[in-house]
Amino acid sequence: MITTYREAMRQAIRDAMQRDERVFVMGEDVGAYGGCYAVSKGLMDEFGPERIRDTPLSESGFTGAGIGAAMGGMRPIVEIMTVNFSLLALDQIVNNAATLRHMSGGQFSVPLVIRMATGAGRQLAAQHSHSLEVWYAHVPGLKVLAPATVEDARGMLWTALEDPDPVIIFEHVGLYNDKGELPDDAGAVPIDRAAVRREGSDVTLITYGGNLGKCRTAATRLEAEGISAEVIDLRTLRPLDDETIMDSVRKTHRAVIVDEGWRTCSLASEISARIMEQCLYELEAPVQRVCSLEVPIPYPQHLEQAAIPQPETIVAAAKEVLGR
Amino acid sequence: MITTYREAMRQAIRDAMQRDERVFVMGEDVGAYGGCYAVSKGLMDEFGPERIRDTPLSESGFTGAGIGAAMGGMRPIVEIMTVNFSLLALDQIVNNAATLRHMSGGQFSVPLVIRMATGAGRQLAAQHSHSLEVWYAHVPGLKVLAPATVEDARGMLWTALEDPDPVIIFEHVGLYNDKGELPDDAGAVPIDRAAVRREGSDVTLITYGGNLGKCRTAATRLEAEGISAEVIDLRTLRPLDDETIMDSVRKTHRAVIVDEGWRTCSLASEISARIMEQCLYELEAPVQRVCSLEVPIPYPQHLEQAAIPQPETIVAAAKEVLGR
Amino acid sequence: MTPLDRHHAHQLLEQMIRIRRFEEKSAELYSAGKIRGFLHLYIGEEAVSVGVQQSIQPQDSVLATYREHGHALMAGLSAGSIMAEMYGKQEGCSRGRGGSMHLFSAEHRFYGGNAIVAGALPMAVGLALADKMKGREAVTFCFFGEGAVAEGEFHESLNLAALWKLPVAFLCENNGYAMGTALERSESVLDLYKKAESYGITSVAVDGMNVGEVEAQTSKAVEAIRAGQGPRFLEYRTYRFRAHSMFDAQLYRDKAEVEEWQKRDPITLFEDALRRRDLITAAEHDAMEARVAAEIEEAVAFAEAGTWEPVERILDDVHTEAPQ
Amino acid sequence: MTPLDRHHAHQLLEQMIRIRRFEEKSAELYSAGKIRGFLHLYIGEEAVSVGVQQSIQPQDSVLATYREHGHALMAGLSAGSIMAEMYGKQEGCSRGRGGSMHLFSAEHRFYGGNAIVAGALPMAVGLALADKMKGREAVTFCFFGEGAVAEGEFHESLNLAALWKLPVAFLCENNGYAMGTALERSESVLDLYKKAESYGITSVAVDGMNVGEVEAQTSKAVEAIRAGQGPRFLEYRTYRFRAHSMFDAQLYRDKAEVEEWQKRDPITLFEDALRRRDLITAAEHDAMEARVAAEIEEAVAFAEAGTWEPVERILDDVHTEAPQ
Ligand SMILES: Cc1ncc(C[n+]2csc(CCOP(=O)(O)OP(=O)(O)O)c2C)c(N)n1
Ligand SMILES: Cc1ncc(C[n+]2csc(CCOP(=O)(O)OP(=O)(O)O)c2C)c(N)n1
Ligand SMILES: [Mg+2]
Ligand SMILES: [Mg+2]
Repeated sequence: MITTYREAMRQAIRDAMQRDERVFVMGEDVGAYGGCYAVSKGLMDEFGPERIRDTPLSESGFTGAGIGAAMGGMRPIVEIMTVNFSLLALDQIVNNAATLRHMSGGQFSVPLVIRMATGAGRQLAAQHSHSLEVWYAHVPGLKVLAPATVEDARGMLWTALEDPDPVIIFEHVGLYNDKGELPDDAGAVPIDRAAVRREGSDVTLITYGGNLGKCRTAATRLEAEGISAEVIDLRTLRPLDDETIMDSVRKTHRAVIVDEGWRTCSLASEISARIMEQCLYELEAPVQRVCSLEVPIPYPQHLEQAAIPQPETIVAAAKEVLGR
Repeated sequence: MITTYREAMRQAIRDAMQRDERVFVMGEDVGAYGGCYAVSKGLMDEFGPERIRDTPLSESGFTGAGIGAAMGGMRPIVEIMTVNFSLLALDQIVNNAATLRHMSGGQFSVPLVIRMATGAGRQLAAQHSHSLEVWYAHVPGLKVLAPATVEDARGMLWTALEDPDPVIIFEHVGLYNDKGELPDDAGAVPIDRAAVRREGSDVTLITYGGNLGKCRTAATRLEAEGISAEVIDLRTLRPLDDETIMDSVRKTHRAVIVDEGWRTCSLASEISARIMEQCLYELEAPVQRVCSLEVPIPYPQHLEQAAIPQPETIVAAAKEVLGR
Repeated sequence: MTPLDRHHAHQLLEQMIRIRRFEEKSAELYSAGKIRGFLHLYIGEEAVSVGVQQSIQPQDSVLATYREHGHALMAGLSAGSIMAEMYGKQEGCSRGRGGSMHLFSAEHRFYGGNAIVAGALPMAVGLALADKMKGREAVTFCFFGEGAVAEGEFHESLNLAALWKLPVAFLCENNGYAMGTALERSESVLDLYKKAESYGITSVAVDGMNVGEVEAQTSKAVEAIRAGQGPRFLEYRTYRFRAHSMFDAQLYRDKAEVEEWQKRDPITLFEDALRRRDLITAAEHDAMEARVAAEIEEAVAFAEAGTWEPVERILDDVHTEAPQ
Repeated sequence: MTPLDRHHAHQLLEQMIRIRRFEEKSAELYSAGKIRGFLHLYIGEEAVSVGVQQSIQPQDSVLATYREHGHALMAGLSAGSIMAEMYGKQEGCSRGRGGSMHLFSAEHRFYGGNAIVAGALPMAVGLALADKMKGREAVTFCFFGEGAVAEGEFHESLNLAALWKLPVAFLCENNGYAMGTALERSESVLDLYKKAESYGITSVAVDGMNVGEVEAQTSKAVEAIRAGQGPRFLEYRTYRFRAHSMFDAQLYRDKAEVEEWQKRDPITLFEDALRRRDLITAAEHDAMEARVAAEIEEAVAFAEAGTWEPVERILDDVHTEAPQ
């Protein structure tokens, strides 16, 4: 069945709600409005306003309420419209959700799933285009997922809901209309492994979320120039699957990391550091990072596109590591 | 004159207040209480409650008020007691302070200084021991300072206040009682260069803030074993002074980065990535990172100390990069 | 009414028509792909910004939300500079970098255009604090939607402003909905003035469809602020006739409700009142529309003729000096 | 008073003495270096937690702040497990990881011990939401200081609880100071109940030095909550006799003020009342003190005999399963 990323995500939520009555969705405009990116459209009619629960504009309040509800035996899916607004909820996520289990000596778990849209590319300007996955990936106690495909959109939520600990799911705004094939019996997917989305032998392109498509495009273009690129989709940003990354680098000896976050102190930096630590002697060239320019994302299309990774810049970086 | 880090910081504030009547201090308990780490003790009596302005518990509110006051022509020094509570103010810092100049096409500047305590080591447990400098260092539009010496405590604030853009100053809680020599005419210091705190030839230890002392101790111990360690104090975490770092690495060919932040996606990762990008062919061994364990910082002393960098772990990492 | 009143009434009407036509044109240009990103129309709410504007003096500051075309026009920004901004051209009021949600003008003390709900309130407090500390006789006008009342930043700001008796006019544009969430579904108490009163802030609810009423009540409140009585809170009861943004299917409200409110269209209401009292002739009205049409035509031409900021300048203004 | 009442009165008195003596001992042990980190004493405020406890049933949840020894003792945690926690021993109620600020007990539904001012309120809302959704008849008791009222999270939480008619008792311990900031210097309106009322939450101010009054008023409010009438807000007017924490020179208040309040010491007040009415004999009182002393001695012995969590287990409980 061909479906969109948005529909796959909606189906995943519907599924979870049917399977487990402890599951409910809570966030701004998830109900009557249908979700700011229309993910939960129709679900309030189906499940009622108690389980598809619209909240006031209070990111800290309802995220914290999600933590409490999780501790109280529910399985909340909190939707923070976008990562931009999650800045208002960070205290709850970092100081409560991420710490409670350890700091209580293992007595309390927080089986909470938080979904949020992320990324640039829709000309929403400086306050609405952040990619702050790296901040979350820094925090012990959290798991961080970035489904990049229809299948992962469909399956990761299931696995996340079965996790006894807090899981953050990032959905890139550029993905919702993406289409893909989904088996009729699509279900949970593992969240502990990165995926090799394309095999190749000359260079490894490492990415996640909304930039997978750009890496695929870049790989196709590279192929036309006789360069065989392997494409790795990290899928899970915390914990990182070092094995899949290093296996590939040991094969290609060259890597380019593509990350829409600002370059300095990015997730790309972490992966670069790990590759050096684990594969220094296998590297034929410095690992390259293709990230966003260090600028609040500007509104006009030509500047926004110049600020974020592009197939061209990925191709150029790949050629550079290949000395071409 | 021998003085403490705390007194140097207080003198820096007093100085700024005397020099420029637009300067004022605003934050929780900066006045009547004297500052949670006693930095501003006595200043309310000297300058009055308008200019040493106690605020209610409203991190977002008074940080945003600092932004507004800065745009309105004042030179506020906002004190957020500790980085732990700055999570509540991140929306204002990231979405307003850091973006306003660019997004307004250069029309508005935000000449705001935000000071906050950071770090672990005082057995304050999981919610009071964060080291989140790396989050701030990720954000374009901010400058991030970490004075590690009495001289920098005295001088960086001055330079920061002359900066037309927002500057964040991190003061490690372990430093306030540190003593050091300060010239009587101590004044502004540059904030665009890292400092070589100790020269050496075998390995470069790169650190900042509260971990400079541990690196110095480690260097002394290494010396006793015949290893000559160079110690670099980053001083400014954003923008990073690549030149000083790379000059040292080109000399020693080996580096260890010491950072109290959690390891994954740390400032250490960024520096490691940069060294690889700029000095790969000069490296004799993978760059090592000595960071905090990935755990909410535990309360008991033995566990807390085990969680954060120590002279022993630094020494061990240095030996490892030297193959000893 | 005296001749002066007649003139004044014509001005009020013309300004409302100006905003209305400007936005109708904007919607058209959005559909044509000339304007991108988010576009939030103010249609139906014009009486508020026009009525409030009558109290604003040159030394005053104004802050608004992403739904701020009307406020920007009223503050004195030219229609051309706003239109060019929405085109993303460098002749725009924010050099094209902000788009519809981030209009700025230092010249007009118009501090934006903020896309974070309640995000401007703390800044408004700070601007007023600066005015007070500098002894300037100025008022800060801060517009926000009723959705902001649920956010913590709203409360922190009101408390600070009241505690410090700052000259802020808190201007709540209550259009009944925050995106798709009706006020009844997001606040436990619908009398928003009660929130203000819990801070000791005198407040008043105003018919936001009646421009005369808006002008009168605002003027009274602002006089009190100018007299040093501290902040005031005004709730304007209004309605947006259009979708929240251009991506909104409006599933959350009935057409009938919209139609009911449209009977109280602020422009028609005021026009009818003037007609009934013979304060306007058909010719005068036609002349108005013609002037407005000419201005908008010119604005569009200006935007069309505008130029793109060169990509090489993308990093300008991240800092006041070029980034190091 | 009936014999039952007499028994009950004795219980109230003994519990207050228990908390008092426990904390006096804690202060001593802090000076002796046995307890580290922050220690916030509740001395002077015992009537609140003892009085409130009379309304708490086994199915109810309790959340508190860093000043929570009394609440934890009342919730049923043993003095030994709390003392061991403050020693940092693994026999402590949080396995030693939390210390004084982070007491937890799943068995007693005691959800901590939160060191972020207002940080527990959103969680309390969520716990109550879970109870409501699951159809459990339980009340969530959430204690916090008056300082929390200025934080945005307080407001977001009250609104959510009121909007959704959740069974939460918001229990504000108004001791007049947030660290060194007197309420008058941090709130524009000192009648905190007005905040609650602006959410439609019925509230009452209670003499927090009078345990009988605390019990009676709380019981009335909690009955209403149990009857499904939604949240209630109680403000207990009390005073802390000791410093904010062990690092506080108390520059912000006069000794005379402290002495004035000490005349209303809740323990002395209640004891005197019982004596006057011949409800307690000197022998009974001595027996109480003896029982309490024995319990505390045992608690200290338990803590002393406790063991350190092995360093190798430091990463346990970051996740429910071992981190990958
Ligand atoms: C902190 C934050 N959360 C969520 C959003 C997404 N959002 C944009 S506008 C809006 C509704 C705001 O409603 P209201 O304040 O009533 O203003 P109106 O749009 O009605 O003028 C929401 C939820 C946001 N911009 N900021
Ligand atoms: C969000 C946050 N800001 C600041 C602090 C530092 N701090 C700890 S306790 C405290 C005062 C709180 O006062 P109150 O709420 O009245 O409680 P009390 O200590 O009087 O019991 C402050 C400012 C904190 N823990 N959390
Ligand atoms: Mg609205
Ligand atoms: Mg208090």
